[in-house]
Amino acid sequence: MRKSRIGLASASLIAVAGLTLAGCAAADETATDAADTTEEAAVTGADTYEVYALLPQGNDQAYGTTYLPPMLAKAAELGINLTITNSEYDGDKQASECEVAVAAQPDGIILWPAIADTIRPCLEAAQAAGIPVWITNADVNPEDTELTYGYSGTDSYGQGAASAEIMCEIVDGAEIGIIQINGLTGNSVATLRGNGFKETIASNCPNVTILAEQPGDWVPDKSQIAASEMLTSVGIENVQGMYAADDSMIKGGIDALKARGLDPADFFITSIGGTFLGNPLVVSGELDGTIFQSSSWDGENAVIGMYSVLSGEVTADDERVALYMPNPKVTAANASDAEVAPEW
Amino acid sequence: MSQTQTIQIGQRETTFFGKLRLKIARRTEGRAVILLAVVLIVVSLTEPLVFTAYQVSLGRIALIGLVALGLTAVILMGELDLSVASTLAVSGVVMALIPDVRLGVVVALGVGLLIGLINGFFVAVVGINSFIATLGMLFALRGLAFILSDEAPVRIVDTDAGIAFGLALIGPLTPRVLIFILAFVVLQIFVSRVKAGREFFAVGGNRQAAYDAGIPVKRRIFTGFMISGFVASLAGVINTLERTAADPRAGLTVLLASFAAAIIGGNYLKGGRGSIVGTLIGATALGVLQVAFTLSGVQVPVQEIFIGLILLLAVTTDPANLRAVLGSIRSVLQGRLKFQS
Amino acid sequence: MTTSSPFAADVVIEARNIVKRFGGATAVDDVSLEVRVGEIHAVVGENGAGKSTLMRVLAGVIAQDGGQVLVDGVKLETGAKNSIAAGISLVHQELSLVPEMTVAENIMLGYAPTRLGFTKSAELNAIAAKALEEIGVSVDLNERISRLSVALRQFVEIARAVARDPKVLILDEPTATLTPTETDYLLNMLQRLAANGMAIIYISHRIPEVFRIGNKVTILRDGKQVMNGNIADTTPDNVIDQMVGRELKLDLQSRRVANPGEVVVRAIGIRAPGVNGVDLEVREGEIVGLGGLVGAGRTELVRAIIGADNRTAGRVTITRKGKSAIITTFQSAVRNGVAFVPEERRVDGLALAMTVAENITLTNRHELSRFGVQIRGRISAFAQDLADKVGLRPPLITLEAGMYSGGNQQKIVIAKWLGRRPDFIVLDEPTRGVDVGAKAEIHRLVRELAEEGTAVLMVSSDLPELLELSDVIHVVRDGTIVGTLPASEANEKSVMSLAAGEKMVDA
Amino acid sequence: MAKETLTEVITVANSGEADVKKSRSALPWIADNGIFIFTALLLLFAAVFVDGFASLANITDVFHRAAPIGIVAAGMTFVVISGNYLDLSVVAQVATSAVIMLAVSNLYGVPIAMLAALGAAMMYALVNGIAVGYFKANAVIVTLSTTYIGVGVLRFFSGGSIFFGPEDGPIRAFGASKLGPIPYSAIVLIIVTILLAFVLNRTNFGFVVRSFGSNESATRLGGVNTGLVIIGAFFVTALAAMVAGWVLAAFSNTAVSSMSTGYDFQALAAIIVGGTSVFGGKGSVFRTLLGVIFVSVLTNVLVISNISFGYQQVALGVLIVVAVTVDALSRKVGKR
Repeated sequence: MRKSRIGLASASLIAVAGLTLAGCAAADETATDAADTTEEAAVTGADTYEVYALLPQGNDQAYGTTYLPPMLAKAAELGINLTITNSEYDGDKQASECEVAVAAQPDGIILWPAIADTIRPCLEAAQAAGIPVWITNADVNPEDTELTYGYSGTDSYGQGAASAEIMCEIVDGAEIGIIQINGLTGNSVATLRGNGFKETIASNCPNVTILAEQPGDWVPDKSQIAASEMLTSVGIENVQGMYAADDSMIKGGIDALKARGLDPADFFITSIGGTFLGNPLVVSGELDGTIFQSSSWDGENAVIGMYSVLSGEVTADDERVALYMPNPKVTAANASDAEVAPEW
Repeated sequence: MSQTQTIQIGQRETTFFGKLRLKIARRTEGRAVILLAVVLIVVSLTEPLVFTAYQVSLGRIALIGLVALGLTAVILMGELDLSVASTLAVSGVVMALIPDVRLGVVVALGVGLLIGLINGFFVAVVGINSFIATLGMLFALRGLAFILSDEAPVRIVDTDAGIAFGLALIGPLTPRVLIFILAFVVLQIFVSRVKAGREFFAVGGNRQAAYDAGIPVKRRIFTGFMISGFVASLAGVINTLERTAADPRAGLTVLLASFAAAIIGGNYLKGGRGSIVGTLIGATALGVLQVAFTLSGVQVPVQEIFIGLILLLAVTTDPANLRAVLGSIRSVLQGRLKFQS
Repeated sequence: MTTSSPFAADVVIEARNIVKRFGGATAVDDVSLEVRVGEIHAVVGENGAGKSTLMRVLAGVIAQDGGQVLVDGVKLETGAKNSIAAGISLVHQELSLVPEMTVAENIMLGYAPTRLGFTKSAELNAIAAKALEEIGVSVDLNERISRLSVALRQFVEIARAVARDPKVLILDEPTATLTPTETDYLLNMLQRLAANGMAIIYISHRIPEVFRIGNKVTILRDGKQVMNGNIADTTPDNVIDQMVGRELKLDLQSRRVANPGEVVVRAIGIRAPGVNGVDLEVREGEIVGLGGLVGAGRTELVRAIIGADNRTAGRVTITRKGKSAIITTFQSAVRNGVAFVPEERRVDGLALAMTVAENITLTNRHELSRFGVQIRGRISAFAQDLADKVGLRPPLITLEAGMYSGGNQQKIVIAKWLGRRPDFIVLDEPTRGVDVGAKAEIHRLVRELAEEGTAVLMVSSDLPELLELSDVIHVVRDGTIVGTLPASEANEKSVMSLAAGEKMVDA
Repeated sequence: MAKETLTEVITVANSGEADVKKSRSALPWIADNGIFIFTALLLLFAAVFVDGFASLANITDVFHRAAPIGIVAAGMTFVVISGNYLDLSVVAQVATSAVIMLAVSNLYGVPIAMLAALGAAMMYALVNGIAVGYFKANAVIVTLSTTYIGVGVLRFFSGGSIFFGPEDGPIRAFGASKLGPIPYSAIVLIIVTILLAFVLNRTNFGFVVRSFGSNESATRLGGVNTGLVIIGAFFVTALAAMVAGWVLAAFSNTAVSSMSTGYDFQALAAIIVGGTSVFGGKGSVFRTLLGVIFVSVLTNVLVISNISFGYQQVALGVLIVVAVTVDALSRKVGKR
């Protein structure tokens, strides 16, 4: 009796849940896009290049979700058949995927290192097998560059530095204390951005002191708590500024200020991203500046770079190509301009 | 008169097939074998490369399987070790921090043994449920890995040694694969031929009986945890060498994967039932599947759904469970149908 | 009746003034006994009289708080290894075998012969085979215990004890799970072993067995030694009186006259693992007894009837107050007024860690709640009432069930069902491992139930009990009913001959 | 009477297995009441020695930390007490609920979103419950596999994209509102705790859950449909996870598939620190609340003392081990 009732109720609710997920999909076309384009690429059989793209993230994270579609589109356009893997930032998993890719003997490998330090063996294996490797998004360590044909993407360290530059600029010599919200502990991008910011602050404007730093794990809620607690620990009166390694975290940080009845506009706040979360904050003046990072530029140029190698434009003996993504500083001045309009 | 009287226990099989049937009936890896067969057939049709590039597949199997082997030793005794992934990370970091590679390896493996010792102490001596004790270690050791590594990957000093380590040693087999095979053989012999190993089944199957029979249960538990700790650190060392760097976040996907392998391999979490062979088969099935996924570039979410379904299938189709469910369904129907007719 | 020891030899094992306490409670209080070569020393006493504790001390499993144990005049140190070394083997009350290990490995558990740590399987099998041969049991050495029937595992257990070729063999209730034939077989075996020079300490509730094979007897009561002497110098009645410490009227009063009413339970074509097509009826106010050997499928049968275990075929209907319902799952059985006192009290009967009140609440929760919310006041009154009714000693419903002795635990199990005023109650070995006093009270309760019109179905391996209580006895063999005896025709001989099949009657 | 009781207890003691609760050691008492004392001591210590801990703003932060985990843990207590270790799939459940809440409410409004989340929770409860309750499969592995499946499905549909609600929406309003220093999320936590405590201690369902955890077979042979009990336990957990997801979504007004990482073991840690036994049968929802408060305060203290993440993890690990060690030792002392 009770059993059947539960069964009935659940049956009716499963339908609703189905509808929900449909809702999610609708709210976020990109995921499905990605799937479609993969198939397209797959069917354009004949004279296409076979390329493996070894990425540490995909549709499981915000950036990857907007990185993939342009990449796939460009690949289809250039007649490149992409096989994409996602190691979820597990170095061992990516290394193993690299072995698989090398064994598959593709025309080329696009590599986004999960952990730069652990990638050399993969590069050597690829070189030994005569497979050209193009690095995307996050570059390998200097000593490993000679094993790769080129790089396109951001300079995570540079982004941190740029964000620091904005900070120094707006602070303009005043003696202030700030708090720093980092990405997921141990994550290489998090580390690079963090160091880039810290060291630039130290060199360019020693008048700014970083009073405390805690991880916000890339998500707003954890960042808000961490920020609020740092305010407590260093004493709110000593804090005039805040830096977060990405927009969704700075959103949390700003909410932490609001929650204490403080006006973010009175604080010096910078971050990195230029996302649909960050830019509105810049426009509204709560966020003083962020560093725009174009996921679509990133995705497209990975393929373009690879293509330049496949088509023979770039050869092994050429100087290593490095396409650095323009990282425009987004401030109240240009936040609403078209070219830095939020795309992810 | 009683002397002449004898009582017959259990069935006697004389024919060859009878004996064979009995042997099979006594094994626990049935479902794992079936799964493996299915996976192999499907993969051979869709991604034959998995087999042509078998050394790669072997590498992946070794990656998943090594930790799982150690874990099995603990599971056989009805205990759990959640700390293996963190152990892997810590020992990796420790090794990378030590300039001299040889010394590093030794110390790292020592760390693994020490962790096993600590787990064993809490479980056997203090008497904490291993699930909880190792849960604590899971957090503590992960934290330790971050502290030691200053929250960033640590490169080993002698990277060339690392690179060399990653290359094939005998034929197409890399040291990782060879070590994995070695570990399998040693553990298999240990639990099937060595007295102490056999007694793992007693500790897991009927602990009171083991005590009463004078089996040093505590020592066995220590042994088990030290095996899993050692093997986990071994995996940490291998990864660190092959990657030329140690990541404090390493092994995030290892814990779940190795559990999956052990379970699919027919190991019974309450202990006393299972086998190292089963774990090997489970790991092989998972490894081949993952390589196939990678080759065909299936989205990670889809892969996760696949693995999840297989795992769910594996636990729900435990013969005993299945018989119970089918039985109860049938008995319910039985009553009703007969009643109406 | 008793045979005095063939050897006039020395003491093998001697206990001097053994004292053992648990917490503040004294379990064994100044007990001394000695056993000589070739002697069978019986230890009897009510449940919780301290027998098992004393045995654990003698076997060196637990340390005594006072006194000492001497083996061949040498003090025995605690520890399983030591006692094995000293030549003592203990056959436990609970089966202590490892399910997934082979028969041979179980027999040699803990001291398999090794070379450099590796098991020498050939030698291991040889020793195991010899032990099995010695007790006259034939079995595939490589069979997994998990694939053997429960009743027969006991023999592997004994084979293990014998395989250690001990000086002293201690058996704790070895016949509890055995059939009369098997028991008889075991007793012969023990006498044989004794004759070959083994000193045997034998614990049992079954006085006749004691008198059949024992040379000496020790009687314990509340941990104290109330008698230690030659069997020859005493009588069964005397022993029982000493055990309970009071003149106990053994339930030999004439059986109640039964006047069964309508059929309450009708089971047709019941099939299940170990049950091959059984039809059965139980009437209102009738006590139906199921006789037979252990492993004959009685437990399987009753569990299949009430849906406690799955049945592969068959239909069971229960008719109460004109309305009949069909029993499929155990829940449906309980909903239709069925009560079940299972064989494995500690496993299936009680949540030992929960209080008496909670255990009673379990079966009566619907009556003790409104809209699924429990009514605390009503619960305690309800539980206390039942505890008193079944004569729980002490009647403390806030005590954990696990704190009580076997007999009292069984009373709690019965109490939790009495609360439902069942129309049909199934009792599986209701007095196994229960002391004589509690046994009498349980019998009283069963009778009362029948008087009140409850249909009773009882499985019992205790023949006197079966004969005394049942209005009709079905004898089960190989999963089928091989004969039905009305009370008038039922007696030990008739039941046994049916149960064992002709060829074994002489055994 | 008293004397008779004693003799009875003695005879009980003789039967060996019975353990007589007689001991002069303080340990058992500490094990039973430790969490109360230690929580009190920790609060006292923090209030006195840690600057800013006592500030209202910080108390709010502690509540913010405690709320989502606490709600999950309160629900998961049912699974733990039923003797099934834990429900790993809460990670997937919380994220699913949060994403559905924002994604769907943006399209169809909050009520539909709530229904949809409820539907998802229902499915988790059914799959976990049927597999564990009727197939008798091990809960750890079952919920591990449903985590794989759940996270997979969620990511497949939502990708990693961050969903967020309108700044002036009701969800935002709820997330930002406070009663004095107490955020609404914490009030939800308290309500959930009281509600579930009542269910566990006073209702038949709660009773059979405890009984099942204490002795499965005896409970089944008491006429209980144990399969339903397990489904029920997982359903309570799923509902709690769902509510936690809402609270989490409302707190930051954003939802992303990765936001509940680590909730599984963090919740279990809180339950254990609270003193609920993983062997099943014994425990309470209030203990879990205390455990959550203890862990949250500890983490908060470490953060505002600017202790790095690594040390925070070590502290949590050590805390778990210490908590169970005290419990285990006390049980040993009790035995003697």
